[in-house]
Amino acid sequence: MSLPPLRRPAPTRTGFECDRAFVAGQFAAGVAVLVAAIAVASALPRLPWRLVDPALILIGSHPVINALVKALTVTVFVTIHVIFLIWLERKFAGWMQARLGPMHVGWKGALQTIADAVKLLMKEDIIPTRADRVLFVVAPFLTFMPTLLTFMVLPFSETWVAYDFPLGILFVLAVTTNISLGTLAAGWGANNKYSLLGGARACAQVLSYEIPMAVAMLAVVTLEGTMSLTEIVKNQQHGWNIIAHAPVMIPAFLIFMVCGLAELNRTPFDLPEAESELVSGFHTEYSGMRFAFFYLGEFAANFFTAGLAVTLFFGGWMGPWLPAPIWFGIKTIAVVALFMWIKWTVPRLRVDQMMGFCWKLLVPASVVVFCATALWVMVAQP
Amino acid sequence: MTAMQPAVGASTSSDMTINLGPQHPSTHGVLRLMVALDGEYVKSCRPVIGYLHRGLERMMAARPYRQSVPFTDRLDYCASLNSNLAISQAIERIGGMAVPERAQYLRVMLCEMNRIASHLIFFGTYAADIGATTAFLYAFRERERLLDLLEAYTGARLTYNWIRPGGVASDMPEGYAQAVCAFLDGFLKELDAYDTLLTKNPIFRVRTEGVGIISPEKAIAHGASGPVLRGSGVNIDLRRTEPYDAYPRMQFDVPVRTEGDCLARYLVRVEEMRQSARIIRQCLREMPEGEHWGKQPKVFRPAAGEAYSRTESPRGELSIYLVSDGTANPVRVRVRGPSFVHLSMLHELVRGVKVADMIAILGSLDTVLGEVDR
Amino acid sequence: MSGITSFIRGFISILQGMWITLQNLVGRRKITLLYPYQRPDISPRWRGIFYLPYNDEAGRINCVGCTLCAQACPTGVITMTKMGAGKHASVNAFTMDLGRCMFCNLCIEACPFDAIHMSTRFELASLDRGVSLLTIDKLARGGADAVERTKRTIEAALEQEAAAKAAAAAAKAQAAASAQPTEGSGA
Amino acid sequence: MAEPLTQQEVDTWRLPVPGGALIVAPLDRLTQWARRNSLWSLTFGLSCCAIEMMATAGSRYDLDRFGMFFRATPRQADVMIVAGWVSVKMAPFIRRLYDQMPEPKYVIAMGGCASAGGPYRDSITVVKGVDQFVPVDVYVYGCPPRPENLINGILHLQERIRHEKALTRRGAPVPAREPVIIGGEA
Repeated sequence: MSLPPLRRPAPTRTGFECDRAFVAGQFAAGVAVLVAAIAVASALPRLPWRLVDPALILIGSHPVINALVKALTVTVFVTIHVIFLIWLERKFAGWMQARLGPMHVGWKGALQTIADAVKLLMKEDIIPTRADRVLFVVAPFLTFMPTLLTFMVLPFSETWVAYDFPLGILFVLAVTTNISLGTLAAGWGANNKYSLLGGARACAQVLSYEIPMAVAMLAVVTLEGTMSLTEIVKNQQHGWNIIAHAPVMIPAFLIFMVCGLAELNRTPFDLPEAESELVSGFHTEYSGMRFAFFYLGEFAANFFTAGLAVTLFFGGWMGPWLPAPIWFGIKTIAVVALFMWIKWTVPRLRVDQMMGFCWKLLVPASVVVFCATALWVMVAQP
Repeated sequence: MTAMQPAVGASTSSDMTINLGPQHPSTHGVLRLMVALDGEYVKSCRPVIGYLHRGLERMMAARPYRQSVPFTDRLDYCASLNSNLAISQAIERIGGMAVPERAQYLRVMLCEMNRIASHLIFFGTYAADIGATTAFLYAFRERERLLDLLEAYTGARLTYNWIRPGGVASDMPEGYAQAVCAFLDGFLKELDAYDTLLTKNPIFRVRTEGVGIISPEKAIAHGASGPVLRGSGVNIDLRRTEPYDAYPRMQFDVPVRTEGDCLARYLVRVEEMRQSARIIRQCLREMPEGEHWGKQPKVFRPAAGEAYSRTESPRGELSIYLVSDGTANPVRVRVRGPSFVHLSMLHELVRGVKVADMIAILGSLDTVLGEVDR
Repeated sequence: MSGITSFIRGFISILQGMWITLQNLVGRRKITLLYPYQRPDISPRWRGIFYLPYNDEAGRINCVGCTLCAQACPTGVITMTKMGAGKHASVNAFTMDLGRCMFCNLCIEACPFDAIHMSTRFELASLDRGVSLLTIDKLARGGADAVERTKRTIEAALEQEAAAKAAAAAAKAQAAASAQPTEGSGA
Repeated sequence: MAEPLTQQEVDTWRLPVPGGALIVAPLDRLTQWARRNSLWSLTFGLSCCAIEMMATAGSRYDLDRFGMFFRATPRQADVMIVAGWVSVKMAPFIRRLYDQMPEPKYVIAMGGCASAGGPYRDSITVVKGVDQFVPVDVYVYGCPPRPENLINGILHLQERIRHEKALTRRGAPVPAREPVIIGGEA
């Protein structure tokens, strides 16, 4: 088989001739408008602001403004890192499957997610005729908002935490359960049979796996004696939980991982959106920006769950040389990569097997781990 | 197909009828399943076929014999060469043509290569049905290498039209045997890796073990054939029981499993890929020199009569029945497709199982809708 | 106890599977072909769109308009009209309907004059459905020019033949005329 | 996004507002760019061509390079690749799937059967091309087309999206182009 060698053709795409002068004129006019706007803006300080100054100072120290600034920071961060994570997931999946993943949109496909987001923004928004409009519209936000809320207590460093809640773990458990409310609303509201099945599966799954997950987290709480996430990290100064207390913490971490996969609807447990069975599960009827919110919520939850695992087991922001938030980021991305690795390796469980796995294996195991931790605390700690 | 089966138990308000297909990711083409569900359980399932019907048998009957070969490419498009072989054999029988010995070996080699390609599609899509996307892409990676070889020989990737009445359209290109052997070495190694990735995976096993059990009696009663029959413990392989072409001279094992579940059918197919590799090596080793093309009449007008050919396609027994009235066109062409027969078992197999199991069972039957609808 | 061992075995086999995917993730070469930037290794036997080769020596395309290929085609892809006659025959219209073609190679095998070849050209996408009907200008190597030259060659040959025939007829007539007197005298 | 502007685009943006082009042009360009680089396709295989479509999505050809991946539901799809012959029984379902897709939506007819009826043009049960009931943007001939051929069709579709007024749908006519398949060189 002597075949001809690869040939690399000359670039084929060419531009078209155009009215450059007109465009230049338009750009010049636009620049003029901008200059005028800047001039007006620069004139603004010369206005008699002295009269309102005291009011501004008053508002600046106001807790509401403070909270708004923090909320905005969290939202922007979530959006940006989700864009990165989706790109990472696609590249990761591609490399794992002996292909390359996104390549032609930006450098190595780096702008791929932005293109997806802009496209989804410009898509037609469809609400099916016989859908429950209120539920249908609210559902994407119901799934996204709890995830956003959880970022409030996630400590990126000792100071980089929006609100250092003393009962952080309780707050996380209370809030993440609400995600199932959104998926159920989506499944019911869309008036689609696949959506309904997917929504029901999602609800059952998330509620079941919440229990072993909570018990595994309580094991950490027992060990540390606090529910504040910052405190938990600070207590790991002399060694990460998973190393310092390996006999009990490794099983706890495994249980936490499995439950995390289930909560995130990732592959061994991706029954709510099982493509080969339920088309797209609970978001079958969603298009455009509403669908994007599901995606956003999913990947934000991915990052959050990984971040929680890092906080609880891997010493949070602790690490030498580099600044604390960077250490936190590196560790979290590593755990996210572990999630992805598992996702692209294993097949999917059946619905009864998934529930049986939770109730027959994980719940007893987590209780055993919890008791063992209590014993460990009594024996190993003075 | 048959009328809708009566549901198990009385119908309640919790029943839900869903339409799987014609557009659905796991129906492997355009099959439509009207499924009555009670929660996650399937109460009854009624397959609706005909979405790919194009009157192929009639079209073949309206053309001279030799022109019907390219249409069989589109019959079972995962294994075109096996379909080519079926009609070529039927035409040879009705016209009394002889096939040179080298052509027989070439045919067997091509058919086994296509069997591997077809089983790789099964492997990939079945993995995707169960949820393992990566295994799907690995299977297609190996298939691409195989298709490169087939393309180097036949000049096409999917619809080959290369096995013709009287022989094979051309001989192998130079250095082909070495290329095929090199591929087979790598392929068998990859196959072991896939075993580790998918076959040994506990999730895959719990999804397929004991699911969709077909008893040997039931398989025989429905006329099942191929891996579905052998997965139920019935050792019938037309390559062994009614050997044709160069198969009588081939040494190979017929994999049989007695469990009759989805896993057994899957394992039979995976093992068949290994045996196919063995057959291909034997073909390349023992292939005699000679013509690839027998003597053929210029105008082909067989005497009035009929012929029936039975071949073992990757899906099972693919047979073609021809009736001639002495003119240049056949009077009737009839295709006995294994997929159609296997699909007729589906509604019995899926009653009472879960939705996910239904997908697993449908995937394990490995139907190709182009062959079902014709 | 067997439950625990099978659980552990299952856990280990999942790890083995993850090892395989990891090998593919970092170790193995990716097989992706960057198509618009890299050309594929296409087999020289690839059955792409077909063409009518132009015979430079004879100054014409090989086709003689015998319609054997059209008869061999299962789907009626080819239509042609003959030009010229006898030894100096060709086609002045030869259309191929890409929308029907199965690329089955039967037409090429039917041709006794080696007048149709399959090319390895495979890029057949278009925004326009109409391009599926390929006329002889687009099928012949060398395009309309080749067709024109074929036409001229054939016409010249035909004229030559006609001239030769006329000359032969004239010679015959002359011979007849010269023979007539003897015949006449013989009568 | 760095190519020179076309006359057509410029005409589109002749807004009576100063700086109109400054505002509209980047937005329009951005939308075009996003749309053509994020063509999610509907998982919709009919027959032989579907196998080649799967191969195109496979590791060797990898549609994900162009930001294309398969969505099972029409609500999240941008482009429908009709791969295979369409029978009269199937045609209403394809129309329905097309209607379920959100705008802007595109159709690629893959293979001779979907483009023009293919070898089955004589058959009474096969529709002679899907453009009989849905608007088709790109025809990919071949039986079945090679994966490279399908990718070529996708590039044509991207080219087409580049030339449409992005903020509306299909405003600008597609500029005349050299037909691709024609010519004797190979």
